Amino acid sequence: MPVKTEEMILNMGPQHPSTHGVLRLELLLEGEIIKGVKPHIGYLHRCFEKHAEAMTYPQVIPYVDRLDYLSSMYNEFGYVTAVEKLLGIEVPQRVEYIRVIMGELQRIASHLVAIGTYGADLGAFTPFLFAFRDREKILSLFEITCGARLLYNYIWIGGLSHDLHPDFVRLAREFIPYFRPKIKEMNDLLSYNKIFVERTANVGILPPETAINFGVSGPNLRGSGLKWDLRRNDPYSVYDKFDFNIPVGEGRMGTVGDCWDRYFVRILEMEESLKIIEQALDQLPEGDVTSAIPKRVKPPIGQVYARVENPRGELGYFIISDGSVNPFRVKVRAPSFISLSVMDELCRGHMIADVIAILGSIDIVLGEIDR
Amino acid sequence: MKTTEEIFNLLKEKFGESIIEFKTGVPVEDFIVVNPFEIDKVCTFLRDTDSYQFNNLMNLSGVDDANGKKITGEQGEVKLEGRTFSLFYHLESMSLKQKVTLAVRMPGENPEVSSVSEIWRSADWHEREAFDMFGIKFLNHPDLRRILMPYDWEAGYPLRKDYKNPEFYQGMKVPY
Amino acid sequence: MGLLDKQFTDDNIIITKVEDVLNWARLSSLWQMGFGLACCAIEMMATSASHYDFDRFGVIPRPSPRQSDVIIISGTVTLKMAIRIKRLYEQMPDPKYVISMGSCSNCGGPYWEHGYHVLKGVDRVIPVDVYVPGCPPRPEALLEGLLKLQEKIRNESLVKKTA
Amino acid sequence: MREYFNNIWLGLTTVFIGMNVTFKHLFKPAVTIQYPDVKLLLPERERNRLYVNMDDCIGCDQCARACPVSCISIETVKSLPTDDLGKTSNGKKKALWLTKFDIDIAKCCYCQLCVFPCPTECIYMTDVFEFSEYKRENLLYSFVTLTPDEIAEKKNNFEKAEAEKSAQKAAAAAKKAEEQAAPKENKPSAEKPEDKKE
Repeated sequence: MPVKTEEMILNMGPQHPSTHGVLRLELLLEGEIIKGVKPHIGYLHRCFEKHAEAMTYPQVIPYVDRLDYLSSMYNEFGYVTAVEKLLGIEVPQRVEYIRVIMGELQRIASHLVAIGTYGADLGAFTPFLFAFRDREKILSLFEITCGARLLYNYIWIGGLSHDLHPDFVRLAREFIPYFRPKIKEMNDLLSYNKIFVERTANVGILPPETAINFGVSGPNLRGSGLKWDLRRNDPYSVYDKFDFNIPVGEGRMGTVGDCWDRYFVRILEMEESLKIIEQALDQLPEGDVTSAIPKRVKPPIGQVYARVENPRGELGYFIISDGSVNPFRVKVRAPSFISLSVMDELCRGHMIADVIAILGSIDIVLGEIDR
Repeated sequence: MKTTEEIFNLLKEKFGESIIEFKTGVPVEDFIVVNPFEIDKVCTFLRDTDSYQFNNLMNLSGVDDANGKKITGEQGEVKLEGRTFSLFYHLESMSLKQKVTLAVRMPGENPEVSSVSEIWRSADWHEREAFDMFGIKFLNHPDLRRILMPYDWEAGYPLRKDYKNPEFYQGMKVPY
Repeated sequence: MGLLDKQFTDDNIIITKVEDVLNWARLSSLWQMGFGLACCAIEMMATSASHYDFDRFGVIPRPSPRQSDVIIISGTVTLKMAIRIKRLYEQMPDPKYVISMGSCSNCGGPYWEHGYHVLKGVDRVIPVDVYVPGCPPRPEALLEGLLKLQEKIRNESLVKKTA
Repeated sequence: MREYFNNIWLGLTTVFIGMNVTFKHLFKPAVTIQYPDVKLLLPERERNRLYVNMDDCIGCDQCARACPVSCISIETVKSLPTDDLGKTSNGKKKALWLTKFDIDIAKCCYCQLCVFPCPTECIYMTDVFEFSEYKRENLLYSFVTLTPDEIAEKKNNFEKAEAEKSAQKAAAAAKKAEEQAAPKENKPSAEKPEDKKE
């Protein structure tokens, strides 16, 4: 006769060290097995969309930074792409290249946090320290460019707030050979560690069809083995001029689409980002970065949906303009918002301890989920 | 790859009255306006037909059109008459690389629309958010609760243009 | 003991010495509640990571409020979260300290004007000892805030309650 | 059985590889900045506490309008033609007494949007970041150089001048009304310019 256990509801969060912020998960348990997960979000709902309606277009940028605070540069990139599409302006080539360099540096920084905290969630504290040490290097690059460490307000509509610092190109070139061996170091420390692999391989498998139906994008989708990257499939900015691979999950440690695959795609993506930065630095044209900034941003009546490949996936901005200086409506399609909704599907049938492994592997940022 | 206009004509043939109009001329994006109670059928068709294959719902956003006429009642209460809410559906076919935007218009008093969360699971949370922010009701939605605001928030739907913030929430002063 | 019965109404040599030792012990091992809210939490993590190393000041993140002495409110406090923060604060054992890190928790920050769901300042629900300005504050600024808090603890007295 | 031992072997070797990485770091210099003793040299574009050089401020209100969080509040009083306010460092003539220039640093989001529109470059971000406070009121920075008495005096002066002007205007209007009584002629242009008050 099989042993019957009672069903139990367990609350995880909103204060929990490994929920990556203020997220509450309501776990429906049967013994140790998870029968269902109900995420409760909104603990960081900062009313971005209401603010955007009250601000002028350039004033929205500081708020855009605070959505996904781990990849502020890329959020700005997405927002200005949308507004420029609405305005119909062309930006100088140099601006595009600098945006790409900044975006890719931001991608590395963001993935470093994702990897570091993922290690810390699963009990390996050293990778966290290593990741933050390298991230600090990238932040210092941003700091000399625009003066801020985390929230930049650097990419403006039609241009950039500052030109590159005279030292930037040299320091960025120094960063690439510095960082390459660190990826290998991270692999030695964490990726191939048997304990880590045991915790992550064959856990939280996300089949590609489910992923598409749920709208999951970015590294989480590529971890499921689907070669889908907006930088390649729907190119924006100058991404069509670079040569890079799109890493996908191959199921090297278990099944395709498990936590380890999602994690490892991020490691491989850092390598690709380095390649892009290298090429962009080589091709960096001269020019003025502030020449195309409009004096007064007043788009015509209309609407636009523009999307970019954020470190977390497809970041879309839906902007409606009523012809005034304030946006009528800004809706953010946040990649983490969608990734989190798949938690229930991923966790079912696993153990409680796996919830943390799964949550860490989809790499959410609550600021973006709650907006 | 089909343009929005071609898709509109084909849909018009298939669904007739449910496809209301084709909006073009607005900068950047064209869209098709669909009857709110038929949107689920149109979407199922768009997803499952081989020549469309819209397998990805990129975005679903509610909009307060802010087009109502202000009418002041006897007790001085302000009512908006004739206002509408809209929903925009941005669909994408990852295999055929085509995109289309659908829209629905709902009356302001009782905004109701068929849910598409059965078709794309990603719509589930988007719809909950639209309900939370605008009070748009999605028929046949499996779990229509507030998502971002607290469950006991009574002051209404914050992204409506005529929203007024309450003075206190659970004993905490809300305004600065 | 006379101390508890409030027999010592004024500072004297024994009390001041005991005070010094207690305060020194208290300020050199402020265990922080490992609890991040928003953007500032990332800078808080950076502070505890290798470059700035919070451990040098005896600050160790503890996951439980019942083991911690100081709570760093690092980020925007929303109305939904404020209730939980109050509860967490009440769970902490005395003496407890609060550092409000960043504009958002100081007074609502960028969200003070239209933020219908943002608590305008965490001091509306719990008492704050040190306000660290910045959006987000640099890790050094947080360290400086901590030094300020240590300064405050150093001047605390057993007899006269300051906090 | 074979897999079991293989797992043990893998566990041991991979942990050993990881340990090797950390062991090597024993001999590398630490990256930690000993903060209160050693301070980083901050880059020149550093964005921290706002500072206003009041000698150069002309009270044009552009920074307050650019601020997304409305943390700057400026009030000005028109100067009398007899007052001499001096010039800014780039040669602009000042015409307004600044009676209030408050920045609520607690609200500030350090976005630098206020810095760019300033015509005299008098508002800028410094590299001072160590300004924690025990009380939030202390984070409200006031940059006004005038004393409260002086502010009252300037306001008084302005009101007096205004009163004089309005008296003149009333007299003129009365005169005009008289004139109007005879021939019907109206000149609305005379009333407008004085009404605007900042």
